[in-house]
Amino acid sequence: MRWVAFVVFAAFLLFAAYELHPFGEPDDSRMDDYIISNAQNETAANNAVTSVVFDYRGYDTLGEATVLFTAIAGALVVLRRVKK
Amino acid sequence: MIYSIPFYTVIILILVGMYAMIFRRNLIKMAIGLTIVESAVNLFLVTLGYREGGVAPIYTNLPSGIKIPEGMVLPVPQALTLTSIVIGVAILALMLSLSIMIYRHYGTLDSKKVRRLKE
Amino acid sequence: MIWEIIYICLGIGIFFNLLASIGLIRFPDVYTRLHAGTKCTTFGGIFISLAVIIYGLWKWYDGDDAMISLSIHAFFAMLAILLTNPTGAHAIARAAHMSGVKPAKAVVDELEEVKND
Amino acid sequence: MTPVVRTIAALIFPFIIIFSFYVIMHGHLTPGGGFQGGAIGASAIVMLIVAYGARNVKKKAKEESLSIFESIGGLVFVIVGIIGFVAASSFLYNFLVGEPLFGTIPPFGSNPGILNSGGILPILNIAVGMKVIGGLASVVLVMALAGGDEE
Amino acid sequence: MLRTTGGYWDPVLWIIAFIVIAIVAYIIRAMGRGDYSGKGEQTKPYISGVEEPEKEMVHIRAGNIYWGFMESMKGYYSTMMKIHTGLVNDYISWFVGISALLFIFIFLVEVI
Amino acid sequence: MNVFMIALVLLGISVAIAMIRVLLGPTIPDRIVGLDTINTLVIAGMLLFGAAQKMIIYIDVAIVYALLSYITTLFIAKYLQGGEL
Amino acid sequence: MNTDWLLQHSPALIIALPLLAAFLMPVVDRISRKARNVFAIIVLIVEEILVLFLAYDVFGGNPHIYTMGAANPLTTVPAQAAVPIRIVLEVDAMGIFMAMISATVCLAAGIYSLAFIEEEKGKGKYYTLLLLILVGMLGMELTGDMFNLFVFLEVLTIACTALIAYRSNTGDAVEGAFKFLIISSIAALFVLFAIALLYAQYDLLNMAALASAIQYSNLDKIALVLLVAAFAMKCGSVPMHFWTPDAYSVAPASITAILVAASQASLYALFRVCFSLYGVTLNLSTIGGALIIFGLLSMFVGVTMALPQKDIKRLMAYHAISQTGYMLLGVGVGLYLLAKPEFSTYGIKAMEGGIFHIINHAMYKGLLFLTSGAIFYRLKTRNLNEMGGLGHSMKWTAIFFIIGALAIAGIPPFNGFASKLLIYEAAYKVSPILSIIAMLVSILTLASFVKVFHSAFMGPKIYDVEEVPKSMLAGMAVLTFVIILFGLFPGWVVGNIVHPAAQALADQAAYIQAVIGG
Amino acid sequence: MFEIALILLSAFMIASSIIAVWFKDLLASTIALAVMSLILSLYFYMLHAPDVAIAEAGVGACITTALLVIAIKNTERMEEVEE
Amino acid sequence: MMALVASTVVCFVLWLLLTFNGKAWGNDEIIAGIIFSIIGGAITAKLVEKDYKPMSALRWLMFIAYLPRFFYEMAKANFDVAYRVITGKINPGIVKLKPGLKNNLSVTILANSITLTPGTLTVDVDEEKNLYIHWINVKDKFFEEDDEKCRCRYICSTFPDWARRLGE
Repeated sequence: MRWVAFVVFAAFLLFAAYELHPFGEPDDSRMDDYIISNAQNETAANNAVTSVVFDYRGYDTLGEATVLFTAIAGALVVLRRVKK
Repeated sequence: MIYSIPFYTVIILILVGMYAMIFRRNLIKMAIGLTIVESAVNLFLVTLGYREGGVAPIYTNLPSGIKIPEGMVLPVPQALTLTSIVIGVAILALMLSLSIMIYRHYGTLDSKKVRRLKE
Repeated sequence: MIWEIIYICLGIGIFFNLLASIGLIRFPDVYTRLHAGTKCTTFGGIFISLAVIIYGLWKWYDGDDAMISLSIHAFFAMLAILLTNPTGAHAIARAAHMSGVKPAKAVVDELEEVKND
Repeated sequence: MTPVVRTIAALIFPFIIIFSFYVIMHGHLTPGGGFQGGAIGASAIVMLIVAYGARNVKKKAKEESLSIFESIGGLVFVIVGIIGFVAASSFLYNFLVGEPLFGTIPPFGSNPGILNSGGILPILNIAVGMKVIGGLASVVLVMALAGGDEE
Repeated sequence: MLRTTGGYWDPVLWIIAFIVIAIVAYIIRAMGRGDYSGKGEQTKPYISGVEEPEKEMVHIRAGNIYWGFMESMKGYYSTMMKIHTGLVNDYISWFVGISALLFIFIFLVEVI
Repeated sequence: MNVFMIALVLLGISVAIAMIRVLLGPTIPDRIVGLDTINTLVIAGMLLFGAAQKMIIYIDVAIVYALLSYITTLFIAKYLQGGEL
Repeated sequence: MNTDWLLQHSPALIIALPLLAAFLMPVVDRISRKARNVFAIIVLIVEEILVLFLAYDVFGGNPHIYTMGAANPLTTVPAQAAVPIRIVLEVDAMGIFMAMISATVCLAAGIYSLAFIEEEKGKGKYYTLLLLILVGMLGMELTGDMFNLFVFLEVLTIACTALIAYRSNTGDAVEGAFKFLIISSIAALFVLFAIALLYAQYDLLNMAALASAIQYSNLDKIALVLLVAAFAMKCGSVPMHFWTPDAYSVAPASITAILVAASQASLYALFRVCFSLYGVTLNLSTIGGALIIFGLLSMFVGVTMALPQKDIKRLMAYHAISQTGYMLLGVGVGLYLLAKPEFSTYGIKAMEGGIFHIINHAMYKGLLFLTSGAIFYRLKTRNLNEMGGLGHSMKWTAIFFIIGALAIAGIPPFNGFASKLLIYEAAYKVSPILSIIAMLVSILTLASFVKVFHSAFMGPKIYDVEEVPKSMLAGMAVLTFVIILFGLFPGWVVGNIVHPAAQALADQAAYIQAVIGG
Repeated sequence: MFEIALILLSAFMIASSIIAVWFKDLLASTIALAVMSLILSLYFYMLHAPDVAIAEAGVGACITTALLVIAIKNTERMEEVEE
Repeated sequence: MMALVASTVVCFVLWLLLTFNGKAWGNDEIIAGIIFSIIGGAITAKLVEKDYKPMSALRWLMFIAYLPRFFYEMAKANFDVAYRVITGKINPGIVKLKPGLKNNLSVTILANSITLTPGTLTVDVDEEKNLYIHWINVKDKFFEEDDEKCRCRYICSTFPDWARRLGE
């Protein structure tokens, strides 16, 4: 039973890969083209990836930092020594 | 030239990871499976952003003759991947500390024996 | 001329790296494999870095200022390989011996004798 | 570990640390940034843990102080974000572009890179770098100490 | 007042009705005999001469409540208990299975 | 074709052979030897790719690997030799 | 510091404030215990006030848009670009409605934990993680960006995991946390995969822009299936509900109350994906049918599994599944009927029922979990067989429990009845069987709560215990107050709060207009 | 050449991930996972994503392995044989 | 204090090398370099055991003189390995060596040199700084020799002397 589900799942995921655009030729790149062309002016940074990480999508990075903070607080909570 | 081999690679990696998580009963093996799926999704994001003949979108000391923006790969998927990698590490750390605690309480890592909670 | 030097460096590097891999397959136990895996990859890695360094220096000499940076960074990579590889090999060999892997076909094992005493 | 490993660890420790600072600080010019540099810096401490033993490292760097260090990184990030809308227009607004500190706008296209550019990006890089160094190092330290007997 | 598609629902009206009924009930209760004290023989339990069990035994424990219901639906519950294995792997395989079903569902609807 | 890329593909074959050792290695140290070899080969590959694309900034990645791959080896070695971390 | 300025920036501030507090908490924790407690409660109260303040404006009819890091936060699309580039926070009636639930439940749980969580090593971390859960929920509910949704989903997941495992000296807690973590991270990874599929086709991450661009190709269908399956698993719908009782039963009671709100945040994400992202371009009745089936299964299996339980919190957890079924049924019926224009008023009513049920459920299920925590606080057991006669000594707890139990069973005049009534009537339009099953489930719910009440509170006095401390009672009282308020004025609540939320969810065009057009 | 390299790398990644799942010895799995992470990093590098490659290098080469080895150290090394 | 200054200087030199891009450094790079070198130096001085002395210029010169010799041995080692890989002739064993070195740095140099030179690999170092060496081609003559110096010569030619000069 598990195998049937797994195979069907696999088949559909492979179908997804088949349906995707050819490798190396994105269908559409409006957002990224804008970022590549304007990153230097708007954020004064040479590295477009960093300007995306910290400026255009800085909020995500804040979330990411929060994830790390949370996980570490969690690990400290889980591994703390509690009296039985 | 290669039509979409990286995409198929990604799917196969996801399936391998899912296999580990469904059919393997060791908790750390499941964490390894999760890491594999995570890596596969990261690879998927980066392959989506690749553009034929593009270079990294970094302007420092570029070799001459690069067209902007067609000659550069897409930056957004790379940023998403970075975020995703951090999240993967965070989850792995938490999961492994939980499995250490499970081992301490149950004396085993077999998920068939780690089921005091059922029904 | 410079291309030829780069070719030679690359050739030596590739040859020794391949040799390392073949050695890994052919040798009978961990310690002998470490001989192949450490010496040859370090040597091959150094030659490949040298090829890159020479290439960078040449381009720098040709007038591309920033290419010196390629050489310096490749040099750092080479230095790191040179420092860490033998130490890693030492750590593996020690761990292998302590976890009880015996050298195959060994004629003498003085460390084992010390441990047994 | 043996003295050989320890000596090599001590030799390349400053190298890793300074390389991590380089990656953090040049995040807006070369590949890298806060997270990558932080991971490298945390790796340096992890290397000390494996070479010298977790207990010896803990004597010099407590995990509580590491997590305070991490909190400070997070605080800097949020405060920079809040300054964005208190002083300028919106949350996380890049208010330093055009200012003397970190504000130089580089020429369009290929250029050798100016460290003094990027607006708030270098500050955020440093904040995230602090956070990641503190966080990853403390989590490895705590997990390495978890197996030990009760103190 | 909450308007639904078919009518409306007003808790205030309901409360007023509740209060009226309560008053009526109280009135009916007040019409009973006033001298009933509730301390006679009839209030004590009489289990065919057997001693009254201890107070803590009287309390029906949770495991026994709805025993009959469970007994009558035994087939259903045994299947359900079989599904709830508590095995993490099963949890994930359910996810995979449901996604597979949904895949088939959503693509078949297109075909039909 | 760029000579550096050809060298890269040859290195790939070398990696393939080293992976057989990771797969077969009867003991853990054998596998680590394979890992160590692949590490060095990948560093060399990164250097070659950076040179092939003339991207100066790419070489940083190789340095990172050269510095950090050592730690993995140390960790597993430490586990094998026993004692607490 | 005028009101307009605060109002304009409040979407960002709502998330930044608890985040700042969470980062400050390790520092404040060093000062003293009292300072830490006061700090946490003050932050939660200020948060609640901010959310209500923003909600007042949003329910007044103007959804808020906030672009992170833009020169003008109100312009989402830069001048030269055709699509939104930056992350956009989109606060419409539905989002702020969920935010109200989260803030209220967190406030109640925060007050309750003052006495409930024993003073041990790690209470500072407890409050940190509680604030981070709040951040995660609010982030999921207020964001207008797919990837941001994923990030906050992960924040929520990890914070919840850490708190489920808070009592790590028992094996059960760690086991439940592990199951929760592994399930959630699988779900989150497939959400990310689906986001990547959407990104591959349209090069967009903004929900509104995606909604206007989506074409319902095969890849979109696959992404939809993955999103629906993942979020349905996260909210505990039936064939994938197994983690719910495991996680709910072992967490500290205050966290369980928050976990209910957390799985509703996933439910919100599910609705967002179905309505705002895919919207009318897809055959709505298809996925609506799937939601109805999920809902029915959840209702029935949840309640029948709850009946034989002996662990009080497991029982309540199964009820949480069954109530989630009501919400899925209500919104699924809405989705199904909205696709048929002649039934659209019924569709809206059904959605109102489902959405009203969300807030009701969060309140009374939170209250019930808090009362079970109170019992646990005194007896140190969760086993119903070992309880009895608590009504003699814990009078307030018993009263709160009765209110919660009557509300969950849909007894008038409490709020559960109002929302269930809306669902019954609208479900009748699809098929009478749906209504009948829903009512049956309601009766079974009452039955099982009678069981709990009887075995815990009734009977002779067995244990000599006292009433729980005042702060715990205060936490319960907050939720009870809301329940009674909603029970007495359902018309006002539905008209002013729930209807705008349902409308905001159903009206995809207005959503797109608000983000891109404005 | 680029395509051949990518195909080789894909094959390596799949092979090492299968190895990682297949081994009963968790330490060997960890090593295979480290190999996979290494190849993944090279893959990112060749897809012109050096930022991601550095992150994957820093995380995969050091932190992931360290965490896994510590976890194995605190639990047990061998996966239990299925009966 | 000495350790702080030394590690700061090392860090600063490394920073300068890393940031060099063909032109002179700008002021910003120098200032950032100084700040981060001090931080890095402080961390290094705090965390790392200070059992190695800051090397003097003479040692560096000697190190440079040592390199060609070392490189020659390394090349020889590789051809040796190549020979053994192809023919498969091995006669391995682990032998003990007493080079009589005193501090860790010299032992490290010796051990790493031995690992990279023909046919030998350091396996262990004990407390008295004796080396245990895996030798791929054990010669019987080695055991007949009594003098430690001569025994060393069989395995690692003059490296112990170099190590002593460089490290002590």
